[in-house]
Amino acid sequence: MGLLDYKFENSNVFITSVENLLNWARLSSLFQMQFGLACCAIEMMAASASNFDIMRFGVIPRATPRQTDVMIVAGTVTLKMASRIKRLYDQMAEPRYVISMGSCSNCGGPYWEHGYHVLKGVDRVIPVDVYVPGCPPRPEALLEGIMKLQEKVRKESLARKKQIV
Amino acid sequence: MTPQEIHDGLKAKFGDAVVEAKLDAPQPWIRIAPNKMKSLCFFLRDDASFQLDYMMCLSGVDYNDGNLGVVYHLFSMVHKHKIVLKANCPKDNPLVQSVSEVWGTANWHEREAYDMFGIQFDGHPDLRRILCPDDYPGFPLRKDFKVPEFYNGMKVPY
Amino acid sequence: MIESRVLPTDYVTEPGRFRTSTGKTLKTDEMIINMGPQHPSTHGVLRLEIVVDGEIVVDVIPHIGYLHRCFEKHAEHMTNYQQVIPYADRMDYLASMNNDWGYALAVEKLLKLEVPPRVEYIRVIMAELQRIASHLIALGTFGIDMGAFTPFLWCFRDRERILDLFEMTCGARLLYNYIWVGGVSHDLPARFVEKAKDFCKYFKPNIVELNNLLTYNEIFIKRTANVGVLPKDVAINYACSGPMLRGSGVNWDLRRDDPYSMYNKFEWDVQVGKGEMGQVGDVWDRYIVKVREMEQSVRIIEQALAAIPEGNVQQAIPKRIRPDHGEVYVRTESPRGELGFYIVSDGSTSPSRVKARSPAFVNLSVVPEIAHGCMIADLVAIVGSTDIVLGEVDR
Amino acid sequence: MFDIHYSSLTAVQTYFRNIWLALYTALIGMRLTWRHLFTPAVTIQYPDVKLKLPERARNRLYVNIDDCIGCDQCSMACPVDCITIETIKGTPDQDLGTTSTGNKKRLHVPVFDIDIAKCCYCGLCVYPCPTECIVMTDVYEFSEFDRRNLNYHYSAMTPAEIAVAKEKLRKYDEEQAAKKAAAAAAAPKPPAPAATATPPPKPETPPN
Amino acid sequence: MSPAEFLQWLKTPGLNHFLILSALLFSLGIYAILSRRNAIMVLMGIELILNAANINFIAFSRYSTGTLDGQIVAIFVIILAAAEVAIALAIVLNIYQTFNTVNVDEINQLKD
Amino acid sequence: MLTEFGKILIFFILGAVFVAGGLITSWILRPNRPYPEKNRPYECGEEPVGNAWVRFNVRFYVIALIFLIFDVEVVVLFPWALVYRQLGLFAFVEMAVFLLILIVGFAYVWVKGDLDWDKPKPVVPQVNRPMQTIQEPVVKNEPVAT
Amino acid sequence: MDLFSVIFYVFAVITLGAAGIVVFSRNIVHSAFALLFAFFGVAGIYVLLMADFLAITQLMIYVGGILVLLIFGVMLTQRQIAVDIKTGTIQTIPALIIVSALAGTLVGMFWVTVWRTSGIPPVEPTASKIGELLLTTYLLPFEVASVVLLVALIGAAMIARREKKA
Amino acid sequence: MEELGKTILKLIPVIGDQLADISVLVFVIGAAPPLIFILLYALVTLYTEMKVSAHIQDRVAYMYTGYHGILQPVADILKLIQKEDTVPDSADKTLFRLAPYLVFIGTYAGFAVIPFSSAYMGSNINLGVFYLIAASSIVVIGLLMSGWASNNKWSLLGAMRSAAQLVSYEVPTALAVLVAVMITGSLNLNEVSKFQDGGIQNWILFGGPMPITQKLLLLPFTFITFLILFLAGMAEVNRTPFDLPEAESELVQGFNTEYSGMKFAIFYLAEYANMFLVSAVATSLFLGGWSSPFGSFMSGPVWGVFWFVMKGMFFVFVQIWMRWTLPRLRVDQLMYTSWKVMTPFLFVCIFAVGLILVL
Ligand code: SF4
Ligand code: SF4
Ligand code: SF4
Repeated sequence: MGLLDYKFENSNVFITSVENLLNWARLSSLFQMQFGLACCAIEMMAASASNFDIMRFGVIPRATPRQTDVMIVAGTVTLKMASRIKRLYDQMAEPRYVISMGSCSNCGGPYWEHGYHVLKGVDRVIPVDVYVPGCPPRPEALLEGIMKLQEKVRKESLARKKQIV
Repeated sequence: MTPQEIHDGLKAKFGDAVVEAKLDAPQPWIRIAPNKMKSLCFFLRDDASFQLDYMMCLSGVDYNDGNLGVVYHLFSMVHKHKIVLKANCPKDNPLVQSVSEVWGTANWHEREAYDMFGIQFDGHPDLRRILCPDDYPGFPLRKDFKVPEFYNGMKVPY
Repeated sequence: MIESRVLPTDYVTEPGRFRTSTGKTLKTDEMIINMGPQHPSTHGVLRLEIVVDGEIVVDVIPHIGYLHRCFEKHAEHMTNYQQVIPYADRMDYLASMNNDWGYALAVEKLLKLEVPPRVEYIRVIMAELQRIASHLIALGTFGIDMGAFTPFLWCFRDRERILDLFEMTCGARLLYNYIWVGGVSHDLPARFVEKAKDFCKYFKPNIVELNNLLTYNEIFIKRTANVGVLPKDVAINYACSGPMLRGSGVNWDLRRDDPYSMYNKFEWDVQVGKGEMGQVGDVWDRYIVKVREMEQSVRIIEQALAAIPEGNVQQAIPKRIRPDHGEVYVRTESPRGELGFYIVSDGSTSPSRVKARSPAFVNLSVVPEIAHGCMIADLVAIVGSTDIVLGEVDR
Repeated sequence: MFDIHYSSLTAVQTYFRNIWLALYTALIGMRLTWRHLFTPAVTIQYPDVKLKLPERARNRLYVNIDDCIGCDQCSMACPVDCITIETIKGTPDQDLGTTSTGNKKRLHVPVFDIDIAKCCYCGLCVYPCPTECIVMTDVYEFSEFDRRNLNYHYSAMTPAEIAVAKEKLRKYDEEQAAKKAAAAAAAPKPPAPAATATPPPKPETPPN
Repeated sequence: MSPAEFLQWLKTPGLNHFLILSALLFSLGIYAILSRRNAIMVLMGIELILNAANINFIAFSRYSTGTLDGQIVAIFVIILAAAEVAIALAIVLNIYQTFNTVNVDEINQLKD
Repeated sequence: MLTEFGKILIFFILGAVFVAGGLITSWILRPNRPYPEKNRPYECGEEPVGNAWVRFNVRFYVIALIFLIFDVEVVVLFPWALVYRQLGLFAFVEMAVFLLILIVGFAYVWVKGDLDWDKPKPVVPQVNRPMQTIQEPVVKNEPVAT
Repeated sequence: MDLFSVIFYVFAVITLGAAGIVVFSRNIVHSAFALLFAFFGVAGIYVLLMADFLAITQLMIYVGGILVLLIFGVMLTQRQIAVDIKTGTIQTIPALIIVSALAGTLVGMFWVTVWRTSGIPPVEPTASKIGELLLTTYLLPFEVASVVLLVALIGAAMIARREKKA
Repeated sequence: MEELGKTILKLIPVIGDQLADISVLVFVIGAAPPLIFILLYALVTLYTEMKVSAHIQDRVAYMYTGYHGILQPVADILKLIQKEDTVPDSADKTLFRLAPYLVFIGTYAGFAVIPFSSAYMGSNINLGVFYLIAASSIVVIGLLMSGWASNNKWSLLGAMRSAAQLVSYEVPTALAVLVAVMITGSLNLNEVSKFQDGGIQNWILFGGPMPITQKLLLLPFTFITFLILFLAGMAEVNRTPFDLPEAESELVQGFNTEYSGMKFAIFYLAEYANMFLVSAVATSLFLGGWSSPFGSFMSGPVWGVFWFVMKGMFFVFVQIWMRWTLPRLRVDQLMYTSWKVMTPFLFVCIFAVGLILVL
């Protein structure tokens, strides 16, 4: 099923315009998984709070992975948590994206050297689309990350979609 | 009550369960035999003149000389006095009596000490790892702990 | 790549019968639900394994450690005492200033170091601002737990003002690395005092607004009063501290009763839960204590701002931190309660053992006790009222 | 009006009082939210409007490599160990120039990497730098699609230059060794140590 | 009846059709009562039967008497059905609490 | 009358058609890449313990039973309300009797506590010994002996 | 064949099919949910029989009340995992025989009998008529019904009430 | 047998003829406006809800899809359409797929008796509101089905809560409707609206078109009834403070936890449609429905639509406004409100209104 999925080798005008429309819809309505891990999550909350208001970009928090499009991994991924993150990612309905927010989820951050219980980068368990550096990144930096992701989504095409893990 | 009085009181009641004391340190401490901990602590909590009803902290320590230690910071909300208790145990047989019945808060602290140092608390109702996953290898805060190469299929070192 | 399915190790599953992770078997009507680690109301990555009978919570088993970041190990591995401070920041990320201060105080005590009065004043101001910021988050998220979303954003809006003050002082919004052993990293910037005064003026009416919107809302009161009652003696036995202990009616505040720094120079009152809407020690009491504490913090800040002396903030910073052999346990009142640092020094430049006694860890450990027989919604309220920060619980 | 204690009321009174209070407090709240509906928003519309950060803002690090003398102080101070510095001793015949603060440069810095993905923006590296060449800027927008791009290489030296410097050092060392050997052969008195050696950096870095 | 007649009959639904429908529904209900062990299933069967009866009442009221009496009776039937279900389910609940099962034959065995 | 109900039937059908149409459109456009992990039930990121299909303790069962009776009552009240203004006082008295009888029942279940959620009293924890009184309020600004 | 008969057959099929699922499904939850369609079908049949008020009453009481209650009952008493989800049947064969005999008899009877039919009365709304009838001709049963409901209410509450543990 | 088959074949064109009958087509067209209305209205309300909530909270919400984010709901729906549709392996797949149909149909069928104007009404059955209440019980079953079929504990809890809630609030809703019906003597919402035509003073909220003394006597009771109807209606559509079934902070997403993509969108749509349904019923019964508040000024079928939608949207707005103000009740308090506050009050109202009307 998914009649249009993987079905086109190369695009023509019609497909491109449909594609543009669909991409537009996807990029402007990124439901975010309500999910914070550590300090970065506070900045993520700050980003959705009044002063920065991430909802301006159409990012709405939803609690269940089934209804979300983007998982913002905000904070330190520990070994105990990694399998849960993987499971949550698995349970997200496609198309799905991952933003890794903050040094910790990028590569372990300050805990990269002695953190016996810290996963050194969330990209060891799930594929990451955008890395937002900072410790914690300012809310604006997260907004910029979202815009980067939107850029990426805009370039997606029906012909070649992101491969699943 | 001054630390000296506490020490004397304990000495009088429990005799050689009081192993050692350093009462002139900035924070005076008394070392207790690890297998007498529970009854002693009950006494400390319930005796009207001690009433150490508030356990501020319980920490495990690796002294790096083959000994592990447990340090109890006690405080009395009634009399406003403090005392530090210590219990030492050898690394190869780390067994200390649990005081989680005496102070409810000790329950989790002891689980943490078990998790980090592998100290066995005798009589603890539910001695499981608390911070690390159940199948985590080793006791991370011991000085001789080696970070495992892989945990559950995930590479641990950078 | 991680194996896709990590087998659950904590469960023994027989067909049709299940056991909780502590080994209790279920009775017929009960069912195990995992609340968290990804759940909107567990404030991070707490996992509560709850056994429910319909809507009634029979048993709660908290599982923590999903954010165990090895603070204590890092502290041992640093090359000097100063480097621990960024990690202490990250422990309780809602109250970094207080964490830094606690750690710095402990090291100063180890070094027997005196800090200049200006530094003390700055620290008090920062810590109290931080307390307000932290309580704002606690109250806001508690509002979300109760289903009211608006107070949360209003609280964040006010908190943003405090963060602006912090950012202009030390350049960071959340994790400051501002309070150092023996001093602070920067002196107050120009116009800080006025801005802080402005903030106090701005903030006071907002507390009233919050009260009108949430605190005295009848639905809210009915949701929180008489729920999750924590009696005084249990609170002490579990070594609860901070608003949790005060909510239970114990008149106890380390700032007053085990004073450090300048706190005994200021006029302020310790807020205690009085059971106005229900029993002493219920969720509403814990909540209102935080609200009133914010007012008191504003009072302290105003006094401190008025009295702040001039001076060099860095003169006492030691060039080389190398305490003697020894150990120290120092406790301070963080927004969540008694934050203790137990530091063992072996005479080298880095600590040989740092144990952080985090208030949230201890406060959380009493939750299973008070949650027996409540409803799922009450459980959310109880967890929300304990105001845990997982970074501090798990360290 | 809020402080009537509940226990002082009869059941019937409480019943009606509850209903009344529920409606009344709800209305108070609604009046409040109604007013807020018309207060201007506090939102800073980020990509269109950008907040001016205070001058102490701690965001991405910047290294003015021209001023760096390769003293390794910053790397020692970093709690995270995310600064990697390699140096090549300059030979006495080279003039590496002076920094803007007037310090004499004696080392080549062929590798000066900051893994900004690990950095925790604590600022501890900034204080000990003798030449104030490592600074925190107010740039915070540098997301990447690929993590490797976050490892910033500040060194300005090209591989060719590095090779040249290394070669020179090797030659110089050989010369020195030869000299030493010659001197040792010639006379029992020890030769004067080479003036190029920098004093080893102090192991700990007191802030400021 | 010839097939053509049968078809004709099929094409013009009238009283008989409704009655037959109700008969079939009734039989299904009876079957549920007879064959299912579960008390709640039995209750469902009873509901089907009552529905079948109601169809009869209303059909007669429509085609035969032409008054609303049948409907009134049906309303009473529905009222009684509701009362019956309330009581029956209360009993089932009670039985369940006592015997921890709602299977009729098991209850039979457990009774003594 | 039949046509009016016919219209309602069409509403039912149109509703179904709309849902089906939406789902079919979505079926054309959406990707579908299920794999076992994706299709495991969600439980906050944990592996669910057991199954949701257990004997669920419906706490408000008694209330639901009561509801059924009141539902019936409401149903018979509707025709009454329709003709109420034509029949006048007579109808009022009759209905008052009907209602009052039921209100008696309502009062009965209220008093008996059947309208409450079946909820046990929360257990207030206790310490394993009587607590000596805490001295309070502590005298202000008096440092504690260390 | 006109629309009336088409709709009749549609509803008949819905009713009987759903009732079939109710009776024969091995999964009691499916049975309970299938009951929804059975009740709905019957309501449709009522409409075809010009009993509009009854049709909606049927929906309201059967679907909104009885069915919900039945589903609660099922959820409360059944552990629907693994084997238990199936509800056992007993005496399938004898029951089938009895039932087919019964069905045959009834159907045959209905088929053969020629009922007295009056002219089909004009279509008109029934609700207010029913209201009048209830308050006049059927007043006594109506009031009795309220007593029945009262008894049912008190009885159900008393039986179902959980014994309050001391 | 042969003949039977032939006849069946013959039947088909007959049915075809019947279906092609112009009246059926008219019916279908007649049923379509509410659907279009629901879609448009959902878009508008989604947008309004977010914007209103944002401004209450001192922020701005959607900005970058069209002018001030006006196209955001369109994008949301387009996105949900292309979202993968996950069905858990352990779910009861048939029921899982069936549930959205029931929920939407139950809601949509309710729109059949809503008089958008004096000239348009899906179906003019004279049982109007009564039917509407009955139809909404299908939603209960749909929710129970979705919760049970998901085989997810949060869903089950959510479904149970919503069933309890809908069931409990059906009694107050019906009783409140009853009060209005007693006054108007009709269940048909169109008739009820007509009854109140002629200006604001004729609205039942203000006592209805009665002699002045009766009116004044009725006024407090109709007012209370209206309040209860509105609040009970809010409870029936799961809005804060009665949003327990999907209480995010407690039950994740409640009964639709496992639903994704289009199915979730349909639940969402049904919820929003229900919001309007409740407002519409309250409006028609107590605020004159499509009738203009200024007597004959600005009245007429077309204005009727305007007034009706305006009044409906006003209450939708009030619902939104309340949602972003109030915290949420607990499930036992919910029951308390329904059984111990609303129901007794309504009994009193029924008696009072009854007495006033006959005296
Ligand atoms: S990157 Fe920094 S702020 Fe973010 S979680 Fe890690 S330590 Fe905390
Ligand atoms: S800011 Fe801190 S973590 Fe980053 S490089 Fe400097 S010292 Fe290291
Ligand atoms: S401290 Fe400054 S001069 Fe020294 S290596 Fe670092 S950047 Fe270069």
